[in-house]
Amino acid sequence: MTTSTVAVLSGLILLLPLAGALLNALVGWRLSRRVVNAIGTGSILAAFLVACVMLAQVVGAPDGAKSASAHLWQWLDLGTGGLRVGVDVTLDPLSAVMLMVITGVGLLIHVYSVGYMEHDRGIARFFSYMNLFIFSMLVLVLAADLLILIIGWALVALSSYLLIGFWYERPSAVVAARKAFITQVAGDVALVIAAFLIVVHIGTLSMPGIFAAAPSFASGGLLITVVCSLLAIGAFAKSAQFPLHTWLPDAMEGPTPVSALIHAATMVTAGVYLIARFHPLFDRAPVAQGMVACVGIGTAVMAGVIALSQVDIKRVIAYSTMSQIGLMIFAVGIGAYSAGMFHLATHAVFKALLFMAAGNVIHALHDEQDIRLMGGLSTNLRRTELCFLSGTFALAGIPLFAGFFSKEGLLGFGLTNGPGAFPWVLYLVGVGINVLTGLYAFRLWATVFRGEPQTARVYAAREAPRVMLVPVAILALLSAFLGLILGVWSLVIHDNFLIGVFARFLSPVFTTPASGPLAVDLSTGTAILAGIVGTLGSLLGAGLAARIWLQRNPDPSAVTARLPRALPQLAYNKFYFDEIYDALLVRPLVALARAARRVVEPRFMNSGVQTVSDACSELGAWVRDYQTGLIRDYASYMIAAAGVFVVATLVLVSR
Amino acid sequence: MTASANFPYLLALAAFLFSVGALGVLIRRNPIVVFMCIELMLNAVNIVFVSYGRFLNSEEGQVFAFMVIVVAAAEVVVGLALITQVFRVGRELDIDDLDELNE
Amino acid sequence: MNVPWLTVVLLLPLAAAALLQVIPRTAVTLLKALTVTATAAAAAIVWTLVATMGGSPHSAGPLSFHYSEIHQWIPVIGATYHVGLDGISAWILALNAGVFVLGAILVSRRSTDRLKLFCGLLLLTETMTAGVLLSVDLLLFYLFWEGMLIPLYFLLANYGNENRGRATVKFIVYTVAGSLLMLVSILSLFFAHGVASGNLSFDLTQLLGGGLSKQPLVIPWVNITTFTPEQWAFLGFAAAFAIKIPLVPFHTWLPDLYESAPVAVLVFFAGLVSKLGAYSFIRFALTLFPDAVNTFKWVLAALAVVSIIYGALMALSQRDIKRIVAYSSLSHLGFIALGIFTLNVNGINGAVIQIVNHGIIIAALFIIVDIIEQRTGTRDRHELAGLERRMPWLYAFFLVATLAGLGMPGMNSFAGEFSIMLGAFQLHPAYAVLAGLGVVLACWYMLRLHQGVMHDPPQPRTEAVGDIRPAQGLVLLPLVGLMVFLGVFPGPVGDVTQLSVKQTTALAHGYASTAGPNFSGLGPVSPGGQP
Amino acid sequence: MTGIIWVAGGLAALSALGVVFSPQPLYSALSLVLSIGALAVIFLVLNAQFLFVVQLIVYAGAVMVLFVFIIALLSPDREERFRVDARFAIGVTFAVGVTVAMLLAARNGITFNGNGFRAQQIGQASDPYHGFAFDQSDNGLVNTAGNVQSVGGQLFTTFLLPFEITSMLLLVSAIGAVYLTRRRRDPNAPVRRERALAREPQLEEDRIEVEVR
Repeated sequence: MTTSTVAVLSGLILLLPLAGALLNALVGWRLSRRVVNAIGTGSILAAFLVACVMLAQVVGAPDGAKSASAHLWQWLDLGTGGLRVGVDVTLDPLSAVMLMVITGVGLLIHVYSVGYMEHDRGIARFFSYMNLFIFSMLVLVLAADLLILIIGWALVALSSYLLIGFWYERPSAVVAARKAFITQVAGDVALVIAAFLIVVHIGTLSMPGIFAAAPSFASGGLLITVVCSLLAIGAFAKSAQFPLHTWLPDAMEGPTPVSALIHAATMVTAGVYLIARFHPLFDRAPVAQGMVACVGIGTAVMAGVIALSQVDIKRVIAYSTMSQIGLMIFAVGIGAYSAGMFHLATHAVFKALLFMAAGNVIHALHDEQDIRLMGGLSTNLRRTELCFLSGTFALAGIPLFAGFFSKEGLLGFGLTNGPGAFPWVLYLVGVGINVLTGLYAFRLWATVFRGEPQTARVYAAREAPRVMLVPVAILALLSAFLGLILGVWSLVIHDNFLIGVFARFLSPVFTTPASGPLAVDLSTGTAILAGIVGTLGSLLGAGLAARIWLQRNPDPSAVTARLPRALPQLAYNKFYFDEIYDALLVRPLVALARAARRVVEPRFMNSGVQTVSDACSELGAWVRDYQTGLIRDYASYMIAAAGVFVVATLVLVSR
Repeated sequence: MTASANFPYLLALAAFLFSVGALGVLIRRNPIVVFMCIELMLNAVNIVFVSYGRFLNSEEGQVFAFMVIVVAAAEVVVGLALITQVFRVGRELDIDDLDELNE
Repeated sequence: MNVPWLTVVLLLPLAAAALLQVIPRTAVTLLKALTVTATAAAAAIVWTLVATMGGSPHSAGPLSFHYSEIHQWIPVIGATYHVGLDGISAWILALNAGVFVLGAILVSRRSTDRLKLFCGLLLLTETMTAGVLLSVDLLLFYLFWEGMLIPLYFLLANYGNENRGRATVKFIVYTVAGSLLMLVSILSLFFAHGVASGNLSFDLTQLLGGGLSKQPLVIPWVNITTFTPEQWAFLGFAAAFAIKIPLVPFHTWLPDLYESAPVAVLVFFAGLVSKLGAYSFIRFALTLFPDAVNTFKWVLAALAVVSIIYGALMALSQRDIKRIVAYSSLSHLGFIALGIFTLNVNGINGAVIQIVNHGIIIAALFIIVDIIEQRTGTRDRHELAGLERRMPWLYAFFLVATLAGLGMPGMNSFAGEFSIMLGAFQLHPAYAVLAGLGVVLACWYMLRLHQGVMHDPPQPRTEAVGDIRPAQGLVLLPLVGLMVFLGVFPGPVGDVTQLSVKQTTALAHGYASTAGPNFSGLGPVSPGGQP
Repeated sequence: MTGIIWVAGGLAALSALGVVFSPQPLYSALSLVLSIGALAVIFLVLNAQFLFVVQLIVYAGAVMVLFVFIIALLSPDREERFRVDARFAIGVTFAVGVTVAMLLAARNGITFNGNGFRAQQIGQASDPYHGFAFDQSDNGLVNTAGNVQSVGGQLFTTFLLPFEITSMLLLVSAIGAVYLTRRRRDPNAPVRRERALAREPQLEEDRIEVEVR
């Protein structure tokens, strides 16, 4: 794997989606729908093939040379003492995994979109934005310079903004898009400031340079803690973690393929990627790591609770995404980078699956999203239900589905290597999350597909066309068997059954000895116990859900009645975060801006000038009184002045 | 007492004539008299020129005084012409009535 | 052949303006063609000069230039015709040439009364602004600096909406007040140098050593210690430049003027003239008064940060889309000023880069706002909505301009703002953090502007408008293209500026070496991170 | 010599007061004639024969005749007594102050050393006029500086240009006086611009005729 190979392949994989985006943006409006579709999906297909080649390159590379960088061009060079940034790309196992996730899932979603957006007039625009997103995401994961990473980081926010607001005549979509973008820009600023700290401290933004110089940070010192906290804030904004999570549910205003691609599979997991990528820094900042882990698991719990209470099908999945990303963030927070990345990959598969299956449902019901108005869809949407079920099983962590491997893997690592004195506390919370996940995952399935149809439209629902079913089916197969295949493979090579192959593949990146879930071995009793308990938790949740919602006439209120009255209320209103932010941030700023316009500008800013001009007018009015127009008056002024002058001269002369 | 001893007194005389002329400009209302007072002031200046020329042993003082006389003559010609015109329009010969400058 | 290109650049528009006078006012096409040709020719020369300059400055000395010309002008007082082009002025001069071409094209697309007068004044303004950018002699600089106001006054007072009179007078009075203070400073510098060295000169390169006392002035009898003469002189310069940039609280001329001015004037007024204050700060104030600059940098940087946030807040509270853009300009100029007062390589380079970038962005934004106003007849944000469906091409251009305006990474302004904020961070992290708040606010108001105009269901006024004409698209296309291009390849700008910025930074620290910048954190780094 | 100066000076001063304070313009004019004549005498004493003549011819001869002629022509009224107001106060203060100050200065001595005035410290002035450069002028240089030939020489060599300009000035003022005092054909006619407008078509026709020819 040579530098030039990396340069060529990276250039190719970046240019393909970009070319697709530009082509569709500039001439898409003149092309037929078929051509537009071909450009949109074809560019991603090509990118996927290139990604496969790149994966093959990484796999084929000898041990110890699994990572290579290439310098494309110099972005900015301000000379000695100044900023130097090169447009560098890097290819290593970590970016290869991300490439496969992005282009693979992205390709399926693009194909799916052909069907889903069939009747939309803005198809060229849609594919242009989608390709732009793939391009941005690839920039993000390929970047070998923090600044280039930030550019990709912001570009994905941009494409997310564009796609959330895709239906631009819908005011709620417009507002949601802006909210998402501004929140992420706040995260960008945190990232930028982290970059400043890094560049001031070690003089470079090049990521290999940063990682090489990481030991120059005092371990656990204030500086590294601040840097990592800022990086984490950037990650939280992108990954919709508390307290910057409120944009994600609103982002469901976008078309469903967008939710599947951006707000489930790829972009929102970029935060996980960021922390994993910067693990050499995080490893030296235990406080920041602990913070990340706590925020991750806290968000997971919170989002799980909210997911239980929502009634919009996409919002339920959105909150489940938030919850699952919370788990990944937790994982990378405790140093289980491989486990986090593995969950990222499996989650990308099954969550995209869930979204697309939900998209099928929405499509069949003509844009109905309220699950209270569904029910009994399994008769008409048999295949969709099967696929959905595969995703639900994976999400809930039912054994041998993909999610089981990744989730139990990271929870087991948390038990043995978790931070602080009581890692088992976090583990128990994790088991609780498993219960919650089982509950909301099966609740969704049960309310949508089982029970009595709630509206007449359900009877008229028709199964989605093949172009929408095939990608869903592929993902369903993946989510059913991906984990199993890798697990069997792991057993063959005598490694950890849960994530052995995956962790081994990533081990060149996460070289730090303590990390790497290789340390978790199923042969130890604790880990076995952990896996069993965790699985039992998932099953418990699933069982409870079945118990509650699989009755002929499910009555969830019977359950909620037993809870404290405030809890369902709080959960349904998403813990009032939107309202709190509105009151604490938005309103004061708007009031401040209004005060600036109404008070500060006229009273203070203009008053200075006004005072001067008024004084000049006053002076003029005063002088005007002496301008009588009488020559003798003028002469008397002149003579008086001359007299003063004479006297002054004489006084000075006589001194 | 030589002539040179009178020099400061000549300056004092010039100052007196000048200031009395200025006083006249200020207090007289008849423009013709005001013109005379101005002539008085010009003459005062001429004294200064001439006496300095005399005591610095130079002709330039006289030359300047000559110029002053010529200018004064020109000024009187134009000024008196103006006065006759003002009078012809039917105005009082009162300088305080001429306040068109006070717009 | 040794052509005095800088003089050619200065004289070409002037000659064209003179030539215009012999063309009858009815020959509209000829007038327009001549104006466009002259500005385009000047632009071609400037761009060629800039593109081929590269490398280190030719002349020696602490402040050296790539191209320079020097001739006697008024020998009695040592005033010279000394013009020079270095890395700092190069790209700004290129911007200058560009925005005037744009202005010439825009006016030729608009049926204006008194076109001949307009074209003549436009060309005259170009000579003056180019003179400001090229002057090395302080007296020459002052001449151009003030001379610039004459054509600008007639342009602003004769063309534009009904509020223009008041706004123009405000601007002129404000600017002249500042300039007079600067004149006093120039003269005090001139005399102090004359006394100290025995020869009279207004030449910047001669005056670098200073000569103004660094002892605090004490007011007699009351014994109050005030600033040193050097500091007073610096404040005189600072007043002129701060008004021109403008910094809060000297900004009140800006929104009114931008609101009333016609777009053909705005492209070069907002695009370039307001940046001359920033440029002159770098060229003159930083090099002539290193001690004073180091004393006042905290205050000035704080003012710059206040400008950033205040401008953003004001933009947030406006309904008139043109005023939003005007206040956004105030906010962004705050960024440029912040970069200057960091006094380090990153900040000043960022400021120069950002001057160029912002000139491009603001010109595009004003053109777009003007198109919207023409099409819909209103500038009220509340009456505008849903233009995206009607004007997809304008939407695309506006989108790129908006993103560039809010400092989107990948767009041109990011390179500048990142460098500026890095410089500010090196000065003090608080400045960078507050500037970051400005970025978030910028994102808010720019997106709200763009979305409000483009998205949501159409309003009555926006129901039946058509998309931009191809000619308008051709005007916007190079601007938008540059925004993207300079975002992806900011390197060329940085390569040219950084050598000269190094000189200026060294001069700005020349007399305060103990308080010099901490370069230790930014050691040389091998390009292209190797694993 | 000194005596002549004092007598003439006193006469000039007194008649100057007469100019200012006589209620009748004609008396003022006559006082001015007297004053001018006294000054002419002083000029003569100061060795300025040329100016003496010019003073008499131009002032007493021409200017004062003009004054008297105008007074006779216009026969202005006797002026009422002037008011004692701010202007009067300023004028009197100025006159008294300047005169007294100059007299005191003259009494205590002013030196002129070629660079400017320097008043001697009062009391230290044992020889208040020491250092006057013009003492030597009493010793034979009188005839070289100030006589008619030398003044004429100066006027036509060094000061030729100012002299010519002065002559132009006189010419211009003469023309100006003629223009100003010229009698309008119709004093009740509207202002001149309208008349000019009314005449314009004629001019136009004239021009056409010229072209036809």
